[in-house]
Amino acid sequence: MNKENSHISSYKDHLMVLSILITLTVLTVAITSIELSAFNTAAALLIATVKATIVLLYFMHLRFDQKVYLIMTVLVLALLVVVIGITVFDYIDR
Amino acid sequence: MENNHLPNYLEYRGKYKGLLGWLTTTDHKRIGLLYMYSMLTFFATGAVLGILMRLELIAPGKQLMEAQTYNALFTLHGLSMIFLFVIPGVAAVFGNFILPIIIGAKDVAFPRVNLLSWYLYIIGAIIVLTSQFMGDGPPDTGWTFYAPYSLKTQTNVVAAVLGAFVLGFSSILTGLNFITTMHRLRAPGMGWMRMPIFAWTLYATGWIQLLATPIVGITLLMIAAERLLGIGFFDPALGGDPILYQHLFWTYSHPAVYIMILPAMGVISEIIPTFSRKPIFGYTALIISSMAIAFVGYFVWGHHMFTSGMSTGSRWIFSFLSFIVALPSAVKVFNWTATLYKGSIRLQTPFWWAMGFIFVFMIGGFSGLVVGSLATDIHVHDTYFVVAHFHYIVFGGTGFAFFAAMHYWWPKIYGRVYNAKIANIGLGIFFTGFNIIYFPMFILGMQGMPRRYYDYLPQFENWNVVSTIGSWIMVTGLIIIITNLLRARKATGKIVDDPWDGPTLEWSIKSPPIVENFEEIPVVTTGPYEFK
Amino acid sequence: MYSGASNLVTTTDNVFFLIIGISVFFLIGISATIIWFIIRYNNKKHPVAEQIHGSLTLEIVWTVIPLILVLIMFFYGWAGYSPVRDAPKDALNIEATARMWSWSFKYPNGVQTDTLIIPLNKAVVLDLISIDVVHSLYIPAFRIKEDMVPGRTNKMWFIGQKTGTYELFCAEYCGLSHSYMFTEVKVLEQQEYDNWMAQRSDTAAQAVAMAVPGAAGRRLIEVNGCLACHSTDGSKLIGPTFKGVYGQTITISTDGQTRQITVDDAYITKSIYEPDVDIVEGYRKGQMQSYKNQLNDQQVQQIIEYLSTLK
Amino acid sequence: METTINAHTDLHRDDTAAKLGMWLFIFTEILLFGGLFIVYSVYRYLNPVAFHLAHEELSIPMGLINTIILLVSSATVAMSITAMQKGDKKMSMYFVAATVILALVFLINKYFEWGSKFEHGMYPGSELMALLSKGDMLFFSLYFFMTGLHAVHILVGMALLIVTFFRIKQNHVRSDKYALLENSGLYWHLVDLIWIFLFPLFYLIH
Ligand code: HEA
Ligand code: HEA
Ligand code: HEC
Ligand code: CUA
Ligand SMILES: [Cu+2]
Repeated sequence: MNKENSHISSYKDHLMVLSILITLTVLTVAITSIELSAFNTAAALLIATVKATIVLLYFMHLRFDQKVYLIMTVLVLALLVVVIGITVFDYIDR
Repeated sequence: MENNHLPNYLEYRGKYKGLLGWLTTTDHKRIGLLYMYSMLTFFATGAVLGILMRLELIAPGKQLMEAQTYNALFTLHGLSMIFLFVIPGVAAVFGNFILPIIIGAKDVAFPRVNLLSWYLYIIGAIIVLTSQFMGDGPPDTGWTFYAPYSLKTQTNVVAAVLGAFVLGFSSILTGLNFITTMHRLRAPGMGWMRMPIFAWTLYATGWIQLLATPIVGITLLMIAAERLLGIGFFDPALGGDPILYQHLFWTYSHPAVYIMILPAMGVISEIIPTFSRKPIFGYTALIISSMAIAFVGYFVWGHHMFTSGMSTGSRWIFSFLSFIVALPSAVKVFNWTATLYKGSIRLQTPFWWAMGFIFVFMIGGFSGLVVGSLATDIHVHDTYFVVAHFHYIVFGGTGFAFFAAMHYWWPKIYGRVYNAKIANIGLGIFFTGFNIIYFPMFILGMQGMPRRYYDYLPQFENWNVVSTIGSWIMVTGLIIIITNLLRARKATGKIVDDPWDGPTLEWSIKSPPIVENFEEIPVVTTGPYEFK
Repeated sequence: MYSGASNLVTTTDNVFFLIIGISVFFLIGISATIIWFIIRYNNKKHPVAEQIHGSLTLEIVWTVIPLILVLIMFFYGWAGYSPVRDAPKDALNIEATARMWSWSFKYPNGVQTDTLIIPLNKAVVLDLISIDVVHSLYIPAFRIKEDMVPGRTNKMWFIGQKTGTYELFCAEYCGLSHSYMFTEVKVLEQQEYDNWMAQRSDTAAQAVAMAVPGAAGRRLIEVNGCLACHSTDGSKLIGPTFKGVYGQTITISTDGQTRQITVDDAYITKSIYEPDVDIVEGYRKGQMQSYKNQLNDQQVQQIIEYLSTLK
Repeated sequence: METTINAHTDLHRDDTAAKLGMWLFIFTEILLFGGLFIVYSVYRYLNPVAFHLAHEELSIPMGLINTIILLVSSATVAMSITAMQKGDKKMSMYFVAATVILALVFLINKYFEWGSKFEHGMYPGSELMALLSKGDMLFFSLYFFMTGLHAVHILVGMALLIVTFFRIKQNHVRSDKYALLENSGLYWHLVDLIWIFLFPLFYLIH
């Protein structure tokens, strides 16, 4: 492989990440099963975002890879969020 | 040069001979030519449909065909011109042929994926074309497939939609390939800021292809699912919202117009320095403007929906951004003009094509400002004014650049020059015909003639006649141009490596290029447009 | 241009002039500059090019000036458009319904027409309703257009400022007869308009007019746009002609099964309420939409009465 | 020089290019689902009550189990890469195999989930669907379409992993040359990534 990418995550790291992810999942289910109305969705999405970030950074190695990948990913996700935002804005604004 | 015996890519014999050799090739140059010839075929098909439509419109009432046929014609005309000609267009043909050479590489990053793209392109094209003959008759929705009409019509929409989906896939893979190529395979010494503008425009295009195409892909799949499985997405009877379809469609299709125009602008940015014998004016500004077009162009889609019942705030935003996206184009036009200043201009055919491009592109762009403005678009939306706008800018922009590129790189591709005199005459006729067809459409649109009209009121007749006559002039010009080029492959033309003294890397090698492009990968030490 | 036919004409046309004016200025300016450079710096006259790479000042100049210009254009475009959004409160409210491929207009007092008749100098609000697919109501002389989207009601308003008759087109592609989906707007003096309306809503007078056998049915057929697809003179349009249809023996197909039937009251009622069940030979399914929500049994009966007069 | 094909594929091997290509492809996939997320957001905004009620038809335990399965499978591919980097071919193969099996379990779960819906007459175009309110109809349309598309991606991911498995076995994928494994892994994480959002959006929303 190329030199910059010699980082090897240990099994332990992976298991650690996995347990965090599972904890977060259970946490979402727990939170959403209590009625918190509007906060529910926000909380669920927030946790999902945290989980996604962890997957991207550790499982998908963005943290250890060259920075371009990270930059690209962030920009692409930002783009998607803006597009969703603009579209939904049209409906909110009607 | 010692290694003069190295075979060029045309003579080269691989594992397979003849046609099979071409169909299994992974050589970017051959793939470029595969694209070119298949594309010219589809373009000719689409063009013939255009001519037929103009004949039908020469007078009110029925001339040649029934309304159903006419509706199918403009649908297929739009589909083939957009998806089979201008979207792959300059990028697939000249991007493939020239990009690796111009950045000093032996091929693209994924040669086999490149061939796969071409096959997907052909498969998509075949599906779209067979949709004409299978099922319940040719689709009649217009190239925009607006729901719910596209859900209600009995015609064969599903096949057309799936064809477009496959074509989208092809486009994505091309973009992916080019971006990776530019990241990984630039010649030693060629930093990003030494990369020729043409490559930069392909880079910007690649990102749009990657990030916009999937959205139309999924939208078209939803249309197919809705028709086949009755899954309700856009049919109000099933709870859907037709306007959401328009949002999704244009989220792709506006950026798609920049997929069409950016590589075209790249071609012009190559031609102008070569023939003015001086570096392009404002190299950095041109790069920034390309990226800005790609970026801002992603957020203006709603200007196709000003009358759809979108919210007031959205109309405001989309109109505003449409005006902003015009700025980078303005910057480009000014920089091209400035490049001529104190040059030593050689009046050869590609140069004339570039000048023709600038002229019609300006008209197309300015009419874009008229439709981008709210008050005026309310009047001219869905009229012939819009038809004039996009023919000026799509055919005038991308089409002109495509022909400009052919005239510029033909000697590179075949190692021979064409007859310049005939080429210029052809251009003259073509240019005249072009303006006679499309300019009257601006007037018709201002008078209020809606588009996609099989029949019209008598007061619109005069300008329609003019326009139809223009179409005959233009065909004449195009036939001259194309036969002149095709003949130059063998019959005429002396053999040359570099007829224009071009500054960029593709002119430093033999014409036609050898299989590996470079005998030795060059080391780049300066910016792209340095003249001794 | 500047006909003054509606309250929107002048503002809209001003924006046209502004944008086209700036455009023509730049088009001519840039073209002239290019031609001048081509002549002046032709390689015969100017054999050695000067190797200029660019100029930051110029880049800024030709970004900022167009920026200002487009902001001006945007502003006037917006300003010319924003009145389109809010209609005056006391406007005359008419319901405009589009279907493939005809128009109908319903006035507050229930009167229905197939041409839009409006009083002079009075604000008119149209509720835009579509039964089937997207249409778009376009009155070029008034510089106004808005889509009619099924499932929601868009709105449009204007003031007719000059008496006369103007074209009204469908501007959004809606299938086969899109280009024939055409009607007119008549702007009448208030007095004339009132007379017309009085006549149309005068029940007694209407009753007399409708006493003629079939007259009521005829009116229904006009205002519901049946004539877009059915002729009364025997010619074939999108649907079969109404001439002589009543009592005729025809071939229809139901779920792919063809059979012969005689056209009677029950069949016609079914054809109007569930047009896609029995398809007349030689015609296509899916063209005619159900009129279940537009026509009640009594009205269908009137239509049948009218059809039976067409021999 | 033998064939055109060789002349051009024998360019130096470039694993970074392969990885970049995979990332670009992942971006495309994100926007493919992105289109559906747009649709979801809009319809959810338009039909909040219906969406709320409709989600109660879905079984949270089922969704939760599937989520955990996918998370674990993500960890196993990641660990197979670790194993490969350490030169432990056997281990790496075990992990890939484990991932494929987990994927299969996911699909089987999904099969039962969908199956029970179908049994109740809930499927696209069914009569029962047609009776629902418009908001419910949209919810289930989206549910079937998005989870269906996701399942297709699972299948593609499985295919990739199976190919990788055999390539490892044949020593085509080795500790000094494991771009294929890495890329299949990336793709698999993407599948997981999307599910991370699908789960709360369909099963948990209130
Ligand atoms: C190559 C393709 C291409 C390109 C590049 C463009 C470029 C632009 N387009 Fe166009 N457009 C289409 C292809 C394209 N378009 C197509 C196919 C349709 C119709 C689709 C359909 O409905 O079927 C369409 C429709 C369309 C509409 C919808 C019209 C309607 O349906 O009502 C609008 C509205 O805003 C619009 C705007 C613009 C603008 C503002 C630009 C700008 O980017 C233009 C910028 C260029 C210039 C401004 C000229 C150069 C500048 C100067 C010379 C300097 C001086 C400038 C200033 C002072 C500002 N386009
Ligand atoms: C690249 C895009 C492109 C191009 C080049 C053209 C080219 C032409 N178009 Fe266009 N057109 C569209 C894209 C394009 N069109 C789109 C997207 C629509 C909207 C569709 C919709 O509404 O859904 C449209 C719609 C459209 C309409 C409006 C239909 C309507 O709204 O009712 C009309 C009407 O006149 C028209 C006419 C023409 C004509 C006469 C040509 C001609 O200029 C063609 C001229 C070209 C030739 C005559 C070439 C002939 C040359 C040969 C045959 C050479 C032989 C070749 C070889 C040997 C290889 N087109
Ligand atoms: C969009 C076009 C369209 C419109 C508008 C339309 N129809 Fe039809 N109609 C058709 C077509 C096509 C058929 C033949 C196919 C079928 O039987 O459904 C048909 C069939 C019929 C028939 C059966 C004719 C026969 O010969 O057996 C009747 C009756 C009829 N229409 C009445 C009406 C009435 C009344 C209206 C208006 C209130 C109307 N239609 C509006 C297209 C239309
Ligand atoms: Cu109605 Cu077009
Ligand atoms: Cu656009």
